[in-house]
Amino acid sequence: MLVKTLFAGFGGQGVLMMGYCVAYTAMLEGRHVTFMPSYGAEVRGGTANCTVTISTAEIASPVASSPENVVVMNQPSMERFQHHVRTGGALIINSTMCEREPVRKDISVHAVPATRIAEELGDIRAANMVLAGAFTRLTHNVSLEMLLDAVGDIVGRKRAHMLELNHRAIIAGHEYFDLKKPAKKRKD
Amino acid sequence: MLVKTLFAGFGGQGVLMMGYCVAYTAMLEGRHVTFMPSYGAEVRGGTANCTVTISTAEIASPVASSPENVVVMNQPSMERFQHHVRTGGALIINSTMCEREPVRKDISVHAVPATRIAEELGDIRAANMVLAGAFTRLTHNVSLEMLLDAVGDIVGRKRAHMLELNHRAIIAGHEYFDLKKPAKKRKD
Amino acid sequence: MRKLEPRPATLKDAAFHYCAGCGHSIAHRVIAEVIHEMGIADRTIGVPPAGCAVLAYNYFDVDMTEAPHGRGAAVATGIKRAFPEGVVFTYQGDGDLAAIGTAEIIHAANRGERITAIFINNAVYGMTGGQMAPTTLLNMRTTTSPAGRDARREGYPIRVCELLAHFDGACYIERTAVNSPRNIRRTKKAVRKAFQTQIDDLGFSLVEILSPCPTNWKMKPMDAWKWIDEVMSVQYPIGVIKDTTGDTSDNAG
Amino acid sequence: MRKLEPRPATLKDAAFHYCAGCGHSIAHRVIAEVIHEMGIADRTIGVPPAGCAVLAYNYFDVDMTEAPHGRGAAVATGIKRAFPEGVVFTYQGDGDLAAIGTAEIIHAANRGERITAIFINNAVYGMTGGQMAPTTLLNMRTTTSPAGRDARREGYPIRVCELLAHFDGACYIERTAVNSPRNIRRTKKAVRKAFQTQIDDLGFSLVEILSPCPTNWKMKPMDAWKWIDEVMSVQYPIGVIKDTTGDTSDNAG
Amino acid sequence: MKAKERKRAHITINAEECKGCCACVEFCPEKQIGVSKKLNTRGYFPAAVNGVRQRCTGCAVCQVVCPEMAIVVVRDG
Amino acid sequence: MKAKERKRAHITINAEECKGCCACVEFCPEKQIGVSKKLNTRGYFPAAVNGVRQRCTGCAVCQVVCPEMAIVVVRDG
Amino acid sequence: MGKKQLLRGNEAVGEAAVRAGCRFYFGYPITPQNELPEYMARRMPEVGGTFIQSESELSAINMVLGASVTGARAMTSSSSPGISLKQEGISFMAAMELPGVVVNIIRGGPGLGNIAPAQSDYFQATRGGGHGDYRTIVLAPASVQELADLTHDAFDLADRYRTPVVILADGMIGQMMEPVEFRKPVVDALPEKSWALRGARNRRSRFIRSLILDVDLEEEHNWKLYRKYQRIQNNEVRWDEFMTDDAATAVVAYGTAARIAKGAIIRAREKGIPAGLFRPVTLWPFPMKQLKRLAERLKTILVFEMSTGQMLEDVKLAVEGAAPVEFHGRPGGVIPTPAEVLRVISRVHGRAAKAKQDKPG
Amino acid sequence: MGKKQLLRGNEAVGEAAVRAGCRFYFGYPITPQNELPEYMARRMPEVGGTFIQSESELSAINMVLGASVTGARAMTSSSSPGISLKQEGISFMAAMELPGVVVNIIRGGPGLGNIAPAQSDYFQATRGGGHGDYRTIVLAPASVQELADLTHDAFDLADRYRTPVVILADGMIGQMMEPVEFRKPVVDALPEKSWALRGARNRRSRFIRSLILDVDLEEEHNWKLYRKYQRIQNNEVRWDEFMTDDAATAVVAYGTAARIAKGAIIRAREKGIPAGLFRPVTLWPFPMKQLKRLAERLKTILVFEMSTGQMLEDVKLAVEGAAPVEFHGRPGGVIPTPAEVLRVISRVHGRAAKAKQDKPG
Ligand SMILES: Cc1ncc(C[n+]2csc(CCOP(=O)(O)OP(=O)(O)O)c2C)c(N)n1
Ligand SMILES: Cc1ncc(C[n+]2csc(CCOP(=O)(O)OP(=O)(O)O)c2C)c(N)n1
Ligand code: SF4
Ligand code: SF4
Ligand code: SF4
Ligand code: SF4
Ligand code: SF4
Ligand code: SF4
Ligand SMILES: [Mg+2]
Ligand SMILES: [Mg+2]
Repeated sequence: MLVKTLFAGFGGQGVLMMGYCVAYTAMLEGRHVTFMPSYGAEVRGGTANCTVTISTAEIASPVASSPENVVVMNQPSMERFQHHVRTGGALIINSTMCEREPVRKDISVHAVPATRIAEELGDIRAANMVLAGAFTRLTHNVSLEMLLDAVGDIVGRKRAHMLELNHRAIIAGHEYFDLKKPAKKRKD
Repeated sequence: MLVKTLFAGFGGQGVLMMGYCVAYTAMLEGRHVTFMPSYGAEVRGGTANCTVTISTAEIASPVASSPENVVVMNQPSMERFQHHVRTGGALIINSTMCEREPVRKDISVHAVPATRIAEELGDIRAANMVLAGAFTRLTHNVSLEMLLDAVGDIVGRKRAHMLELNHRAIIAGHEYFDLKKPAKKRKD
Repeated sequence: MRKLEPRPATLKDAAFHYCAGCGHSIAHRVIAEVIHEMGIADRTIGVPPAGCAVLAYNYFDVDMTEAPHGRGAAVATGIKRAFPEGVVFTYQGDGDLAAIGTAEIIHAANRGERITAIFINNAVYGMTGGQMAPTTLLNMRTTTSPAGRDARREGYPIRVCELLAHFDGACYIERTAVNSPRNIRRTKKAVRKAFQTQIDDLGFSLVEILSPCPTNWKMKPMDAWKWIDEVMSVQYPIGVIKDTTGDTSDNAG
Repeated sequence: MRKLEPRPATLKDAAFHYCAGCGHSIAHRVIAEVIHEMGIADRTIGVPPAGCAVLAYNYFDVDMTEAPHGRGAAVATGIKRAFPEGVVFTYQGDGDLAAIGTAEIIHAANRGERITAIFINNAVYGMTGGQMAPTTLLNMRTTTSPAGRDARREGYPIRVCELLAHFDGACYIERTAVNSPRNIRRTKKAVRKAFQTQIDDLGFSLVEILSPCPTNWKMKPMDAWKWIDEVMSVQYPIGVIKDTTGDTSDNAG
Repeated sequence: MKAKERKRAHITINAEECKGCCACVEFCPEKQIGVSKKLNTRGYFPAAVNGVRQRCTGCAVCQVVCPEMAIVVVRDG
Repeated sequence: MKAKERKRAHITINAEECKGCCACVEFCPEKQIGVSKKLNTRGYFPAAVNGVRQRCTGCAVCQVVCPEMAIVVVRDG
Repeated sequence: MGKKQLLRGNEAVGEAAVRAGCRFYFGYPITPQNELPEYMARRMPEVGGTFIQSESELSAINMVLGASVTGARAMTSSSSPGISLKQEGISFMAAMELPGVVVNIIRGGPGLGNIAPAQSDYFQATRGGGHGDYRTIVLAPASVQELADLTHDAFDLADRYRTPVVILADGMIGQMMEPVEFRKPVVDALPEKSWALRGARNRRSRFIRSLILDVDLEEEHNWKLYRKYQRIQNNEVRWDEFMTDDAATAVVAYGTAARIAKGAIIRAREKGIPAGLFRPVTLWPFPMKQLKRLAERLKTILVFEMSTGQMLEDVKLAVEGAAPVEFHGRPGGVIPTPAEVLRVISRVHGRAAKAKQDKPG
Repeated sequence: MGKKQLLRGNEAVGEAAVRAGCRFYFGYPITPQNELPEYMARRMPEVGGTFIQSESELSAINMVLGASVTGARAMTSSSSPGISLKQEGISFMAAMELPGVVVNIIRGGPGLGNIAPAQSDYFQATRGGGHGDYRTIVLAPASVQELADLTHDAFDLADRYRTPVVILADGMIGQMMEPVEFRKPVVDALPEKSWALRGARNRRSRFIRSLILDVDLEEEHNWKLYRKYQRIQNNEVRWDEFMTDDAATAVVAYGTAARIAKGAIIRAREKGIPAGLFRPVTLWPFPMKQLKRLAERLKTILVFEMSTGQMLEDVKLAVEGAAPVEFHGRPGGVIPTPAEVLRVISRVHGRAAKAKQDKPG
C-alpha cells in the first residue's frame, strides 16, 4: 500500500509543518515514509507545498505527479492542485479560505472550515492542525492517536499551551466529519 | 640525419641567443629544427641551457638526453653537461671560463677562449657568437654563411654596429680552428 | 486628466516576483527610469547577479547577460572593453559583490573600469534563504549566524563603499536607500550620476542601495523600511562617499 | 673569540635558491630569528605561497604546508581554527596576496583571524618571470606592462596595508623593508610584534615587507635596494599603518 | 505650491498586483490609503483607497514608494 | 661605545655561498669589504675582505644585511 | 543504535558528520544544500566545533585543506557550480594526500541551471574535475539513511586512504526527509595521524606539499597515488543488486535514479518482466568486475541517469560488450517517475526478447 | 602564405589568435604559458585590441565570457591549476552557448605539481571538469605549426558551434620553438553573430543566460546542447594516421606523446616491426569510429600518454574489444624518449606475435 498526499497553501500557513506531522506519524507507525518539500524560486511567490508518501514497502520516489490526496489551505492552491489529484482520490479543502468550488467531479471533495475552527479555538495558526485531524479521519492514512503523539514529540511536551491547542485543533478537525453528513462521493 | 646540440652557461652569457641563432640558421637552410629552452625553477640558480635539434626529417623530440654536441660557456656547465655528450660526440668549451679539463675521453673536446676573443673584439658579450662560429666550423651542422645571414635577421640590419661585432665574433670563432692545430680526437 | 504612468518604458510589462516590500523592486524601477530618461536604453547592457535579482532580465527591457555568482564585475569588464560605446552596469547583492565577488569588484574599481555597479545591500543572502552576508550587522540573527553575528567568530560588517573609495580608479561612490520617498529620489539621482560618470569616461562608479528584505529579516515590510533608518544606516551611513568627477552639484541628494 | 652565528636554529642548513640580493632571503632569516627568539618553533605552522618562496619549507625548520596560489589566508584559517594553540603565519607575495588571493586575505582580516600574514611586496610576479603585480608602480615596465604600467589600462598600485587597515578585525599592520640594516632590524621588530598580536589573541596581523627583486627589476642588487628607498617607499610608506594592540612602545621601529 | 498640491487628483490601485506592503499607506501625506480586508488571489491583503471621498493631492508619493507599480495617480486638473 | 666598537674583530666570508650582491660592501661602515675578481663556482664574483689588515669593529652590519648568511663575524675580544 | 528521526537529507549529512568526529565545517550557501551549512551553524558550537561561512567555495575547500593538515576531520559542501570552484583545491588535497569530505548536492546544469535534482556532475566527480592524475572516492547514496551512513564512512575512508572523498547526491536526497537511524558509534577519538602538522614538538619539523619540481620524483609520486587508487579499487568497491539473480534485463542506476528504477522494476516483475537493478554505491571505484560478471548473464543493460549519459561510459567500460547497453536519460532537473522507467524497461526488454527470437539459438 | 618564422609555441598561439581576429585576451601568469600573455601584452595594443592581466584565472574566464557576449573573439590561457579555476566559467559559457578559446599548456600535476610537460588534464578537458552535461571541443596539437593552425581553427569552431574550445597542449609545445608559417588568411571581419549583445538598437532587447528554472525547459536545453555535441561528433572529428596501412601494432597517442611515438615508429619500421601511429587531433570529439575501424585490422594497440592513463578510457570505448589495448604512461612531467617507446613497442608487438604463435589459426 502506497499513498501520496500533497499539502499546499500560502507560506506562513504551516503547510510544511502539517505535512511533517503526518510524515512523522507514519514513521512512528513503523511505515516507510518520505517528506518532500517543494523548494526553489517559487518560495518568493509566497506559496509552499510538500508531498508525503507513506507506504508499507520501500518508496521509489518521494514526488507525486498525481497524488491520492491533496490538502489545500487556500484558493490559489486549490485551483492549481485539484488537477493533480488522482481520479478517485480525495481533495481536502480549507473552506474558510476557498470561495470557489473545485471543478473536478471524479474525486471526493471534503471541505473543512479549518481557519474558522482554528479561530474559534483561539489561534488561526492552528488551521493546519485542524486539516491534519480531518486528514486522519478521511484517509485513515495515519491514526489519530499516533498523530497526537507525533505532535507531542514535535511541538515538545513542555510547551503545554501550544501542544494543547494543537491537540484540540486536530481533534476538532477529526471530529468535524462525524458531526457532518458524508461528503459527496465520499469513500474510505 | 638528426643532430642535437645542447648549449649551456650562466644566465646572461647569451646561451639562449646562441642556440636560437643556430636554430634560425637551420630554418633558413630549409631543415627541420626545434629549439627547446630549459625552463623552470633552475633559472633562479642563474644557469641556462637549450637544446637545438636539426634534422632532414621530422623531429620526434626536441629534448636530448645524450646530444651529439654540447657547447658550454662556463665551468659549472662543463662539469655537468660533459657527461651528457654522446660517445664520439663533440664538446665545445669556452676555455676562458673553464679552468679544469673535462674528464670524458670518449668524445672530442674543442676549447675556444671565446670570452677572451670577444674581449679583444671589444665586447665580452659577443663570446656566445664566437662559440657559434666555432660550432659551424667544428660540426658543419649549419653553414657559416647562413649563420651570418641569420644573425643579420635576428639582430636587425639597422643595428649596424651590433651586427658587425657579432659577425666579426662569428668569423673569429670559425677561423680560430684554422689557425690552430686540430684538437685531439678531432673529427668532422 | 493626466495619468502618471508608474512603469518606465525600459521595464517590461511583468509583475515582480520579489517579496512584499522588497527593495529590489524599487531599485529596478529607479534604474529603469534613469536609463529611460538618459535615453541610453539602446546601448545599455546589464549584468544581473546570482541572487534574488537573478531574473532581472525578465524586467529590464535592455540587453542583459548572466554572470556566475560574484563575477559580475569581471563579466562587465569584458563587455565594456569589447563594447566601449556601451553603458554597462552590474546589479549585485551583498553576497555576490562583497563575499564571493570581492576580488572582482576590487580590481575592477582599481582598474577604473568604466562600469557602474549597483550594489544592493540587504544584509543577508536573500535568494538562498537568509544566510549571513558580509554586510550582516553585529548580533543580527541569520540562518548561518543563529546566535547573532559575533565579531569574534564571523567578523565585522563590511562597509563596501568606504572600502572601494580606497581605490584611485573608483570615481564616484554613493550610498543610498530605497526605504522612503526621499531616499528613493536620492537613489535615482545617484544612479544617474553613476551612469554619467561612466559615460563621461571618468572611471568606476558604484551606488550602494540599502534595501529591505522583510522576508529574511523576519519583519513586516514597513518595519523593515524603518529598520534601515534606525539601525542599518548607522552602520552604513547614507551619502556620497567619494566623488572625483569634479561635478558635485547633485551631491546633496 | 666569539662567533656570531648568522643562521638561526629555526633555519635548515640549506643555501637559498633566491637570486643575488633578493629580499626573500633576508625576510626568511628575520622570521626564523623571531620564531627562534620567541621560542615558538614547536608550535609554529607556516604557509608558504606559490611564488619565488614556494620552497620556503626547505629553509624554515618548522612545520609547513603548501597552499594553492593565493589561498594562504584560507588555509591558515583552517589550520588556526583546528589548532588554536599554534602560531600560524602565511608568507605571501604581492601576486599571491593582492591579486588572486584578494578575497581570502580581506575576509581573513575582517574575521580577525588570529594569523599573521607576511606580505612580500616586490612589485612584480617574481617566480613567473616578472609580470605586472597589483603593486607594480605606475610607469614601471614589466613583461605584461611592456609600455610601463598605465593607470587607465592597468589600474593603480594597490596599498595593501592601508586597504586592510580598513577592517576592524585587523589589529596590527606595519610596512617595513629589507633594504638596509635599519630596515631589516625594523622588520624583525614588526614580525615579532605581529606574532605577539596573534599569540595574545588580539586579531589579525600583517607585516608588509618591501623586498628587492633585482632580477625582474633588471637592476644590480644594490641599485634595487636603493630604489626601494628612493621610489618604492614613496608609494608605499614605511611605518605602522594600524595598531589596536594597545601596546605602541615598539612602533618607532 | 501648497495650493497646487491641494488640487484634485485620485489614484487607482491594482489590487491584484499589490502585495500589501503598506508603503503607500505609510507614506501618503494625506493618509488616503488603507488596507483591504479581502485577500487577493496571490494571498495578500491589498491596499485600498480610504473611505469614499478622496482628499488626494496627486503628490505621487504613493507611486514613488510602491514597489509593485500598482498605483496610478491621475491628476484630475 | 665607540671605544668598544673599535675593538678588534674580523669576519669570514663563505665565497661559495656568496652571490656577490654587494650589500656587505655597501653597508660596512668601515669599508672593510670589497669584491673578488674571481668567479665562484656558481658564477658570482664573491665579496672578499679588503686588503690585509682589517679594521673591523665587529658591528655585524654585514651579517645583518647578507642575504646568504655567508658572513660570520668573529669578535676577537 | 539510536532511535529513528525524521530528517532532511542535508541535515542527516550534518549530524552524521558530527557523529563521525567532524568538528570543522566550511561552506558557502547554495541551493539545494543550504540546510547543511545551516545545520552546522547551529550544531558545531554545541560540540565545540567550528563553523565558518567562508567568503566563497574556493576559500571553503582551502579551509578544509588547512584543518585537514592539522589532522582534524573537516568537510565542505556545495552544489554543482560551487563544486566546480573547488576543483583546484580538491586536486591539491589529492596531491598532498589530505583527507577531507566534499558533499555535492547536484542541481540542474550546466551554468546556473536550476535548483532541481540532477546527476550531471558524475564526470566531474569520478574523473577528477581538477587537473592532474588523481581520483577521489565517490559515494552515491539513494536514501537519507544511506546518505547518513555513507557520510560516516566517508570520513573513515578519507582518513584511511588520505584522500578527499566526494559524496554525490542530488537535490532530492538533500531536500527529502526520511526516517534515519544513526547506527554507527559516535567517534570520540580520531585515528592517529602520524603525518599531521601540529608543531614540531619533540620531533623534527616536516612539511606537506604537492610541488615536486624533479620530474622523476613527481612521476614516482604519481605512480604512488596510482597504486593507492588501485588499492581502493580492489578494496572499496560497493554496489547493490536487486532481483538480478534471474534477470534478463538489468537497470544500472545510482542514487535517486536507482530508487526510482527499483520502483519500476518491482512493477516490471509484477508484469512478468525479469528485470533487476545494479546499483553502484561507489561511483569511483566503479564496480567494474561486478557489473561485468552480471552482464555476462544478461540480455540487455539499461543505463538510467538523470543526465544525458555520463555513468554510461563506465558501464560500457565495465561491460566490454558482454551485453548490449541502452540508455535512458532525463537531464535538467526532471525527476522521472517509476512508471516512465517501467515503460522504458518494457521496451528495452521487448526489443531484446525480439532480437533473441529473430536469431534463435 | 606567410614566410617561416622561428616561434615559440606560446607565441605562435598569440599570433595565430590575432590573425584569427581575436582582439581580447584576458589571462593570469603561470608557467609554462607565460610567453602567451606576455606576447599579447605587446601585440594587442598594436592591433587595437585589449590585453588585461586579470586578478585571477577566474576573472579571466569571466572577462572572456563578457567579451564574447558582445560578439568579439576572445581568449584566455593558463596551465593546469589555473584551468581548474576556470571550470565554473567554462560550464557557464557552454550553457550560455558562448564561443571562446581556452588554452591549457599542461604541466605536471595534481596540485602545484611542477612546470614540466604533461598530459594529465585529458579527463578535465574532454569530460568537462565543470558541472553539468556539456562538452568542449578539445584540440591537441603535436607541433608548433599545428598549434598555430589549430588556434586559428579554434576560433572558427567556437563561433560556428557557439561553444568554448579548449586547446590542450603541454609545456613542451608551449616552450619549444619551431618554424611556423601562418597559412590561414587574416580574419578582417568576424562572422555575423545575430545573438550577440551590443545594445537593443532597432531591435527588441534580449538576454543571454544559463538559468532555466523550469525543469522541462532546462531538459530541453540540455538535449539541445546534446544534439549540438552530436553534430560536432559527426562533423568535426580530426585525426592523423602514420604507417597504419599495414600495421599490426598501432600506437595511439596525441600531442607531444604522438610525436615521440612517431619517432619510435620510424625506428621500429627500420627494425622490421610493422608499427603505426593513430593520433587523435580532436580529443573531443574523439575519433571513435576511425579508431574502431583501424583496430579491427590490428593485433595490438598501445596507448601512450604522459599521464597514468586517461585517453586510455576513450580508446577502450572506441575499440570495444576489437584489439587488445596496452598502456604505457609517463606522468609527472617526464618527457619520454623515442628509444623508450620503441622498447615498449617491441615488447608489445613481440607479445602479440607470440600470442598469435601460441594460438595458431
Ligand atoms: C558559485 C555559486 N555559489 C553559490 C551560489 C548560490 N547563490 C545564489 S545567490 C546567492 C547569494 C544571494 O545573496 P546576495 O548576493 O546578497 O543577493 P540577494 O539575494 O540578497 O539580493 C548565492 C550564495 C551560486 N549560484 N553560485
Ligand atoms: C592558480 C595558479 N595560478 C598561477 C600560478 C602561477 N604562479 C606561481 S607564483 C605566481 C606569482 C608570483 O608572484 P608573487 O606572488 O608576487 O611572488 P614572488 O614570486 O614575486 O615572490 C604565479 C602567478 C599558480 N601556481 N597557480
Ligand atoms: S528574499 Fe528578501 S531580497 Fe529576496 S525578494 Fe524577498 S525580500 Fe527581496
Ligand atoms: S626573481 Fe626576484 S623575487 Fe624571485 S628570487 Fe629572484 S630576485 Fe628574488
Ligand atoms: S498621490 Fe499623494 S496624496 Fe494622493 S494618494 Fe498618493 S500619496 Fe496620497
Ligand atoms: S505600496 Fe504598492 S504594493 Fe505596497 S501596499 Fe501600496 S499599492 Fe500595495
Ligand atoms: S662587522 Fe661591521 S665593520 Fe666588520 S666587516 Fe662587518 S660591517 Fe664591517
Ligand atoms: S652580502 Fe653576503 S651575499 Fe652579498 S656580497 Fe656580501 S657576502 Fe656576498
Ligand atoms: Mg543580499
Ligand atoms: Mg611578487
